[in-house]
Amino acid sequence: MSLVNYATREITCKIVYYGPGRSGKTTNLHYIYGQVPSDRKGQMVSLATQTDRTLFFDFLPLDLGTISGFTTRFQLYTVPGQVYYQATRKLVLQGADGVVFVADSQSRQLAENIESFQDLHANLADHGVDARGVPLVIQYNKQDLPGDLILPVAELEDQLNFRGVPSYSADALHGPGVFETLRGISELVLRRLSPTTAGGR
Amino acid sequence: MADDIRALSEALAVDPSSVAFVALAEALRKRGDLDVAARVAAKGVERHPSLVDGHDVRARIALDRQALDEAAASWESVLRLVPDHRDAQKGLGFICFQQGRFAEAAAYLAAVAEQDPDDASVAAALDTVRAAAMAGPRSSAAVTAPVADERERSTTMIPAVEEPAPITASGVAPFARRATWSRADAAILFDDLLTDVPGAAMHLDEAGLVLAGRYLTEDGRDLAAEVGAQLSGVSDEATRAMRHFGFGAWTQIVFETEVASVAMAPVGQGLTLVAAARTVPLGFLRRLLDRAADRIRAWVGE
Amino acid sequence: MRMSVAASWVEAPLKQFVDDARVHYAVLLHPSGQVLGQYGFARSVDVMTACALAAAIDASSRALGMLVEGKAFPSLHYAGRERQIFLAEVPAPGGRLLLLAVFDWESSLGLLQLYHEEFRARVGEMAPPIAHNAPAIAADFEKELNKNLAVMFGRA
Amino acid sequence: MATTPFAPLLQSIIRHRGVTGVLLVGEDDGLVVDSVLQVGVNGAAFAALTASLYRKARRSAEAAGLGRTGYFELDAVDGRVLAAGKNELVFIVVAEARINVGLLRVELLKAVERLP
Repeated sequence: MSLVNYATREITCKIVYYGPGRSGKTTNLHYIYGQVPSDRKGQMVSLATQTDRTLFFDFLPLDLGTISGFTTRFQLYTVPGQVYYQATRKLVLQGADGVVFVADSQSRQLAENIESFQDLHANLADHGVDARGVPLVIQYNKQDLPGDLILPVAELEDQLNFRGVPSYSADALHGPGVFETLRGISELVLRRLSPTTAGGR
Repeated sequence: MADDIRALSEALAVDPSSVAFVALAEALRKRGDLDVAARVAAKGVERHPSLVDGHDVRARIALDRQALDEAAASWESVLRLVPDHRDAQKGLGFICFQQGRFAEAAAYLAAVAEQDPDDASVAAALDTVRAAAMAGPRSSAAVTAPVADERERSTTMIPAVEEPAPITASGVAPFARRATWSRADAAILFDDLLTDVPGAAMHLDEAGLVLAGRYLTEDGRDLAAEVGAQLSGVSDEATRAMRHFGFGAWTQIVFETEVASVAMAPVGQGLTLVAAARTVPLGFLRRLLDRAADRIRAWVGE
Repeated sequence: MRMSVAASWVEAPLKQFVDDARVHYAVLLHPSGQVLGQYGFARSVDVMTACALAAAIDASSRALGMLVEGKAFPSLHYAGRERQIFLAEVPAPGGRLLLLAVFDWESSLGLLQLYHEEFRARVGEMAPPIAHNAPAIAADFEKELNKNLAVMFGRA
Repeated sequence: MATTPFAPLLQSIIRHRGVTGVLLVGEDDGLVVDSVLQVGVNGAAFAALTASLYRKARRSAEAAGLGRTGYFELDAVDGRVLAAGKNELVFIVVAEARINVGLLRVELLKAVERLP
């Protein structure tokens, strides 16, 4: 549910980074946090365990500036990837305007990717949301790892992207693909508020 | 007023050498932002040392902050620039009176009266000062010259908890009961009600600023502004509570502390407040509050 | 007053609550963490953080309440050394909302509870049944989006 | 009805003519510890608001150098509220306007003295 304030011309959108444990969701937010000037961001909040795994969520508020005369703000969340944090994932997903699915490109993580992707759809359904109507992009992270450890993007596309949503290969630790992913989901989320597509989904 | 202040602030920001600081400081003073007003005025006077209005507004702000010496210094600056400046002479007359320097007070006020013999308020103030001069020095003079005789101390002394001391009543009223009061009587408006009571009385405006009366400590300091600011908050709380109590408007609050009993009542747009030593019966304190309320109504012309 | 609202109907009840309860901060939010109105915060990004955390507290305490008591806790109170936090549910025609308030000794838990009740009633009267998101963004917004993202990422 | 060890204290006050409620309240949180109220008296509101008033008066008086506040009274057109505190508790009496304030004040201060 994007919040649109017509009086003050402000828009606030919630974007959730979803994916299996250790796929790089928090790393995406850390990279963004590191790149964005301080006047455009709030404090990054991480509710993490002692081993640096996300316990509840990471949260990063961003001030995107003015778009079509609206002051536009994004709230970026991550969910904990580990299977046993299912309830928390569901809670964080509540009210999301867009989802970035961060897949781990390593071959041995394929099953976890598929399971997490299914989990995403199930949780959206539990919130009464048709997954096909939610802006979604997929990021194939860790594409910088040696070729023998990862699956090629084409194969990952076959396995995960049956909806044909925008997808990006990335190395979230060093930055490539992070910006493009955020740009991609931003565009989809904001497009829903534009006159040509509003109510169309 | 907020818009005026914003506009003046912006004007001053654009041109810091502008004399808009006078109007801005005055607007802030009226709004009760005395610290900010004082800073604005001080900076302005620094830039414009020969601007009479700058010194004048600075003096009035200092007076509102109960900084009598600072106010006097500013008005003395005004008089150096314009020797017959009436407001400065009036102000200095008031301050001298407050500080027990009755002869000097009378001299300043006489100078004003000479310029404008038709100003009834100045004439009344001059009467008050002369009557006080004839009655002898008041306790407030003890600030600079300690009074040896305990009986000569003010009637309006409440001991602080830290330094408990016996409260004494003076038999000397600074002036007799009168039917009319002038602006110059503000500080001493309730003194004659307190001749037989070890206590203090004051009236606060709706912003919690002292409009009349005083609260003298044993050593002669007037804590009316501090005490008033603290206690006026109780009145705000009461107003909020009444919406839920279904008791109609509140008429009086009384509370007893270790050393004093305090009673307050809403009068007009402000709050009248009396405090007395615990030895004063509560019933008498309520009567005193009623009389003080009547006095303030007469003074503001309600 | 440092107040901002995302929906105009929020302003009057929130202002009344702040005036009555004398709190330092007050935020009305959706359980998803989206702010509907706030008083006290200077930066919008700080409001968003407070909302995210409040929504998390609400979500976890509801789950905890269901676990230990079979029902969700209607409100939560945390008393710190200087400041206290009050988080409570506000039913609205369009669904449940949350009120987060931060206060000190100038107010009290009793006062917060009292004025929360009044706030609930006012929100119940004033909130619209469903929030409608009408078209807002111009069709060709991509250029501005790209430019702003580029500025954010230092690529401008 | 009062249900705590404070019940006898509350009962000793409620029996006076014109008294419509007696409450024992936490001074800091304004929550009711125990109370005896006539029908229609909003105990939670009297508790929270009177505790707040009492606290404000106490703090203001201390800040003004007047020491600890013992007794507090608010008079209104149609009623009165009396309060006195001890050990972070405030004893509150809600009454009609026409009561014997002197007697109630003494009874209230006695009851407060008996608080633990």
